[in-house]
Amino acid sequence: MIADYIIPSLPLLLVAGTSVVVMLAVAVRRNHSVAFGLTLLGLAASFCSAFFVPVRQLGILLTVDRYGLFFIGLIAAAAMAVAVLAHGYLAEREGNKEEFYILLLVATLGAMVLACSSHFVSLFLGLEVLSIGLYSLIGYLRERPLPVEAGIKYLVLAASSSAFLLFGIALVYADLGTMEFSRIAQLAASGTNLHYDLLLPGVALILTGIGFKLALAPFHMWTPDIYQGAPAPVTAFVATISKGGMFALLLRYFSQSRLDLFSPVLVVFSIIAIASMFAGNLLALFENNVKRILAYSSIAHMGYVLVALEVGGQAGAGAVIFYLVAYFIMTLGAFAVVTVLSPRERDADQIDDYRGLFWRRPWLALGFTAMLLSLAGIPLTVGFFGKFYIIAAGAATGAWALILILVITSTIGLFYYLRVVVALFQKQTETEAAAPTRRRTAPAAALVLSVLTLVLIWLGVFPSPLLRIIQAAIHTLL
Amino acid sequence: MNAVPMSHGLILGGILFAIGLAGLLMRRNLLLILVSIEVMLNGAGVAFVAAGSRWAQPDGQIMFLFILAAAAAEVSVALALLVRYYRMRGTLDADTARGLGE
Amino acid sequence: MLELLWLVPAIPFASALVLAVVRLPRKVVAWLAVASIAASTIISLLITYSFLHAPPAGNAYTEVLWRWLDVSGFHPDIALYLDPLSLIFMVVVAFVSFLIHLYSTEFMIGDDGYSRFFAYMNLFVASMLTLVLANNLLLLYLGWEGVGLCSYLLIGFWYRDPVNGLAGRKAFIVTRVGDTSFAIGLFLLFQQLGTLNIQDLMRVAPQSWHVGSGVAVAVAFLLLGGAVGKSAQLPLQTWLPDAMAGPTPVSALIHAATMVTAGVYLIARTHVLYALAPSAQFAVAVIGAATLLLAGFSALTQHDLKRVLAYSTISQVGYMFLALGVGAWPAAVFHFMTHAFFKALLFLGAGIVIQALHEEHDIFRMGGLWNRLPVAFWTFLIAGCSLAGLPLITAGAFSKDWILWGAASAAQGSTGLWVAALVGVLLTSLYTFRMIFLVFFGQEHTPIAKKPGAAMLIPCIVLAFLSIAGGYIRIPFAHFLEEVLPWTTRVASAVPLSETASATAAGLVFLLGLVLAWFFILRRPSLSSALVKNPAGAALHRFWFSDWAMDWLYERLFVRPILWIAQIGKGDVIDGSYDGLALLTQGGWRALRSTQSGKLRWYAAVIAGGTIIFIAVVLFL
Amino acid sequence: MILLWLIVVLIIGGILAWAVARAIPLLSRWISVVAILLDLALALYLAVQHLNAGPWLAQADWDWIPQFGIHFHLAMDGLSLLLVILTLFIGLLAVFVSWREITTAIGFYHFNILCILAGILGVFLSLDLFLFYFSWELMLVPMYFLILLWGREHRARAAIKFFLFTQISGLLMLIAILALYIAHYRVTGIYTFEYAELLGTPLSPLASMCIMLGFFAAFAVKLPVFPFHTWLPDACAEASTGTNMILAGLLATTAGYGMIRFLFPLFPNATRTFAPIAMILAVIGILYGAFLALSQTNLMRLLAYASISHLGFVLLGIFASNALSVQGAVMTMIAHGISTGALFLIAGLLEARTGSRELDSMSGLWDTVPRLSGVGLFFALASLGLPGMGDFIGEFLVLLGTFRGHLIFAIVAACGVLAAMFYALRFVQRAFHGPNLRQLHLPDLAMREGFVLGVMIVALLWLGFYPQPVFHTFAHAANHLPALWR
Repeated sequence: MIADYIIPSLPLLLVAGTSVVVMLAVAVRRNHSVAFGLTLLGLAASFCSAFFVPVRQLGILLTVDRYGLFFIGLIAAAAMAVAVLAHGYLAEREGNKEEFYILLLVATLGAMVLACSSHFVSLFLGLEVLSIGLYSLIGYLRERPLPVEAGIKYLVLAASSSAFLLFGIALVYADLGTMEFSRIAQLAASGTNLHYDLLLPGVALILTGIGFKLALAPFHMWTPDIYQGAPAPVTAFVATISKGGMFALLLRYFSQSRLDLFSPVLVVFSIIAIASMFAGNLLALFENNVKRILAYSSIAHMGYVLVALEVGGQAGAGAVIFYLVAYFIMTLGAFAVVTVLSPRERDADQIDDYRGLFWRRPWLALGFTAMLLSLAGIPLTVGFFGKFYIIAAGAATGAWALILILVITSTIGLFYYLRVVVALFQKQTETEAAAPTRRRTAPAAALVLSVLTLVLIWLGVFPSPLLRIIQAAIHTLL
Repeated sequence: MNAVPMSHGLILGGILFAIGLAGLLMRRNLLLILVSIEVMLNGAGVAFVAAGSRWAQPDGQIMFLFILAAAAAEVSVALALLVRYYRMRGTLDADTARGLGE
Repeated sequence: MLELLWLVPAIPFASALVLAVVRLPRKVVAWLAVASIAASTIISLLITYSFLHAPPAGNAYTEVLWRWLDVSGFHPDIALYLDPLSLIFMVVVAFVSFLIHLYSTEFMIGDDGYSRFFAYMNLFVASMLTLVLANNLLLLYLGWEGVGLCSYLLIGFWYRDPVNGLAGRKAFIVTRVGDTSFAIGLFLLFQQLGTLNIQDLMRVAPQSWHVGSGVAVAVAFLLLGGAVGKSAQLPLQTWLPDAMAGPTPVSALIHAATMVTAGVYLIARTHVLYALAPSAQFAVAVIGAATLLLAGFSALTQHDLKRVLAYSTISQVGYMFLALGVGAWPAAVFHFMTHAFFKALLFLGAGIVIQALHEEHDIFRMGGLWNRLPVAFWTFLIAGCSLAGLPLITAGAFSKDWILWGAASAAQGSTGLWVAALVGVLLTSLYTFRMIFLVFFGQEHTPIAKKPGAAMLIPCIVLAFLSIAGGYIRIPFAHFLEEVLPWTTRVASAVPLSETASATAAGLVFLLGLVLAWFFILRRPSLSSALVKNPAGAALHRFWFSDWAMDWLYERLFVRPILWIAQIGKGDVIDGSYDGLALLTQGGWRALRSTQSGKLRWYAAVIAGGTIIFIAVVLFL
Repeated sequence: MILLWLIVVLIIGGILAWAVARAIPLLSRWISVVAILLDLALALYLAVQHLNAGPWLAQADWDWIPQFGIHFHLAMDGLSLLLVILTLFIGLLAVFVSWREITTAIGFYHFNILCILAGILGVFLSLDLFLFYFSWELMLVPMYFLILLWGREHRARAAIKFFLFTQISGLLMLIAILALYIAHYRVTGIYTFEYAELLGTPLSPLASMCIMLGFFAAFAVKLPVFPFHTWLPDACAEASTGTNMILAGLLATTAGYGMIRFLFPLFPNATRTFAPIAMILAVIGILYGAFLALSQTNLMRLLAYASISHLGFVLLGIFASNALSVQGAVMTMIAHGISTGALFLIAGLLEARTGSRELDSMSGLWDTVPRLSGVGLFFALASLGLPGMGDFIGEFLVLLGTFRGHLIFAIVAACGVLAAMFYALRFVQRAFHGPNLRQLHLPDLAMREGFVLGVMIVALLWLGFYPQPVFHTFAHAANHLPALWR
């Protein structure tokens, strides 16, 4: 029992348990640092356990394999970064701080469940745990109008999209009689008893639910508003962990249910990918709100990953995972800068907040530049190799049209990253005094940012070790 | 004991879902929007029950219970947010929620 | 002795380098500049002596300095080639240059660009010597461009006045038009014959091509293009009159004695090609004849002393072309030599006059100078007579008679060309004496400001001596050149007149010109002004004065369209298409941005709409 | 191993220069100089040591990303050696030029300069196509910063334009590289980016043409070739002097090198089919650049268009692809690097003195800065192709070679040489000649400036009068090309 179930699910249990512990700790005595410390500890334990736990199928709902553990580790690490950022961020803000960490842990747990899920039920449960945690996180600064509005918007849209998802699952279930990913592939392959007019609309509805979480066009409309409204660390969470968990699930679902065998579904994927790449990159072009720019850019990035997903096979899956890692690093880094720069009363989301940053806080500006260049896919950064991997995977299967569109749109995208970089490097004399007054970066946040930057460059130059891990993870997936 | 055919159940679920969706798109009051979402979720739930009965498995009904639980949790958070929202804006009109975006 | 040949161009080049880089006092500058040319001259005279005394094998001497490049079959050397033809050019160039340098030391003494002036001048001499001594066409081209460059620099020497700079630019560009043709000719030669070594070319060409073959004609015409540009022949002659904007010694050296004859040298050097292309050779003759007449008419109408001389130069080089064209090769070279003497002298004299009269260039404001500037007057008169061809005495008469005789009797000669040349003699005589009478006789219009010193007068006297004595060496000269440039004779039809008759006719025409000039200028000046005043005369006058309106034509045909195109293209039209792309993406942004309205229900509607579309796609695809 | 050091020294130097800049700005400059000189010494050591050691003077090969068959494979032959030396030479000058001009963020400036040089060296030395692409893109970011941080008024627009142009073309090359990689895998079952392995990969004519065009796009933008050139004038008009020297003088050589090293050997048939179009573009570029240079009033912009015109000869020579024209093209690249670098330097010196890049604000400078004017005249003459200087040798050989097979192109291009007269002389006339209208009294060339320019003059004359050692050095690489088409 213990060996079969408890140990393999340790990473999940640790996070869940930590949330309970933090709750109890809050009940005993409110202390921001204690709550933060416990959270960090729990996440670190979960992260470390991901290296040791044995690989096992937990019932039919969860599959703890190398693939799942890889994502659990990634999510845990990202959650730690978010927690660190939130610590400094919340310390300056009004209201109770401790519950934030409970919600953070719960939402993280949801994402981890998604990463291990191999069944629609666990998909739904993970999704709901993640979402409900997120609603509260987004609206956490409840005295401020924007976060609350963002919370409501996200809630309404997420809830309705999960209704779509559920209805889709119901249709698939009605057609096949199973909600297990791998069984779906077997049944679909056997071809008996199939009503494609139930199965395929079902898949389409499921894609709505998934596409919403991943902010893929045309389900992307919420992204800029929520990114803008949510507190910066939460935005980082939405951008990375929530999407990462969901993409981990999508990849597993896609490859275990062999969605690539359904050509109409592939067409839908292509449309979504192309629409996302165009919409994301075009929308960001002349945007002046940095958080919205990052929102739009995340739409585009999910489009790129979708290209890799659709390409499929060993190379495609590897590209998806690598790109997600890259995306985690650079997005977290970018939001770390936003968090660090945010003054008490609002988030530093206007491009004007960044003007001349290089001349005031050069290291911060250079870190941000590295993140932006990585998002743009410039060599020496992990973002470059991620893009390279995707294009290589696309080339291997001859998906020329898709990668050509990827190249064109990412060049359009370059423009807005460079706009931000231009602002960062504008001469001091030209910038107004409107910029936030000089502050010191909190050491913890500085550490996060520098670690992220170093990893960004290290993986950009020597991606081999990561590639090795990823290949091992894929091995269990396919 | 040839029960209701599955297709009837699915159609009922679909109709509920559509009604909920229509409410979501047409209602301006946030509270009623939430109600509409509940209707959509229930539509999905009905579809699950119908599908479960086709395969004579409990899975459909279990799923329905999960949906109920999740919907309840969602609604509780939603109501909390709505209260905050109403205090700040003095209205629950969805179309006034445009502090973000434009 | 011959192995010192490399020093002949090297010394002026080194001196130019020193003058350009090091800042030296005026005395040292003058000394260095003159001494370097003097050294070149002395070495070239010693080489001449050695060459005459102990001719090298094959009557030619090649000195390879180093291999310039060696690129897959193309391996020109930096190498010098000395044979009678290049020897004559070398000696004349070096010697005349030396005299003009000497003259300049005094003429330019007041100028603040003294050192720069001599650096350019030395560089010019070095380039010219490289040109005439080059053993391959690429090196020749180097010298060729080098003299073009120096010409540009020296015409625009007084850079503060933009007009001078424009004149220099015009000269450089117009000659470079010809050079482009020359360069294409080189490409064609190399493509066909696989070498640019002149002697190899001259040996291989007759074996590869038959007389009149298309390639030979093409090559000959392309090289002719270069020659026409550099020698200011039709249709590229327009730069030379403007080139008079430079200091007078420059005009003497470059635009009279040496550089403009580079085209003559080129054609003489490659005469084998022209022998293979009779049509091209005939074109040379026609161009020469036409140029000598047109320029003669223009010279008649000019007011500026130096412009008269400039047109006269064009006209005289036209004679040389005529000689080349008819196959009277040695006559062309001989006329080059005598022309170098007397035309240099004319310019030096003009320089004395102009400087004496406060930079006055208008011949109608001069007059009565013959007893004020006696040495200048007498030397100028000798040179003028030589130019106009005073029979039996002056060098010019000998060379011109020879050309006339060639026009009638040489291989390509014809009566028509002979008549043209004879008319040319009349024109030459007319404008020469019009000029002399206006400048030195009649009333004194402007007082004299400055008298020339010894450094300016000695070169004049030496050149005056040569302008007379040079003519008497015609026979040994012809003999010396015979092997390289043999005289050709007409075989097809009998020559209608004898050499003596031709010379006599020229003499009479010369006299006629002299008398007419005397009559119109000194005796009845009113008559000439009346001639200019009547409408037809005035139109003709204006037409000739503006060099047959060719400048006007080129301005409209080439200069303005080019500037116009450049101006409208300034903004780079291609860039506009990229701006269009940018606008397109901006439009896309605007359209998409408007969807992000912040309205919750609209967002939900889009999600629903997207889902419905995808359901439709999966169902109906 | 030395090859790796060549790159590493620059990067370490860059980091050091950056690190010390805040404390001692001057030290930062000297560190850059020393790093480049050290590199130069290494390169010369290689040259002396191995010059006759066969096609490759030195090689170094490590596994980099084995999962993709990516190697860190560096190699140097005569052609790379020459271009490396040129790069370091121009780089050194760029550092010298910035001595007075760059006063803000000195450390970051030198870091960027040295990084660009490292990237360019990487391009010249890599024999692995991934590494090549990596280095190719690596030149981009520092250049972007150089334009952005130390540029003039409209620098942001120019910098972004530069980045977008080069980035999209670079990505097209990446796709092409990957397509080739996959095609090779399909035939052999081996994943590799190794140059020697990819040579002779069998491709269908269509695939070969598409892949070749991908490569060509990157090279065409960077050279730049006619319709893709518009970033260069904009960038040059805004960037600082040192940047311009690298921009116009060096980036072009990477493109030319790429064509010689990769485009032709990898796609002999496709390049042959494509050659007429490329040559048409080249000839248009020659004339177009010259014409636009004629009407520019901004000196840097003028030089940029002039440079486009000259680089047309490089393209023409390479695509005419016979021994003469290719060697001419390489010579043109080298000579152009020096002469255009010098012209930009002079323009920079003029700007420093007159405070403007506009030709209209200069006139009659010969009166007050005769030496500077004289040097300016010299390089203007080099630019218009006067014999006796490197540019002439290069362009003459290009034309001589082109004439063999493509008479019309050669003739039209020869007219381009003529067109160079117009803008070169206009520059001299407007800047140096004429009356000194503004009564300027400016300092003439300083010792350091004079020395730098003097070295460049000597180099150019050496190339003009005794280029044989240079030809000898890269003969092997260049002679290789025409053989491919047989």
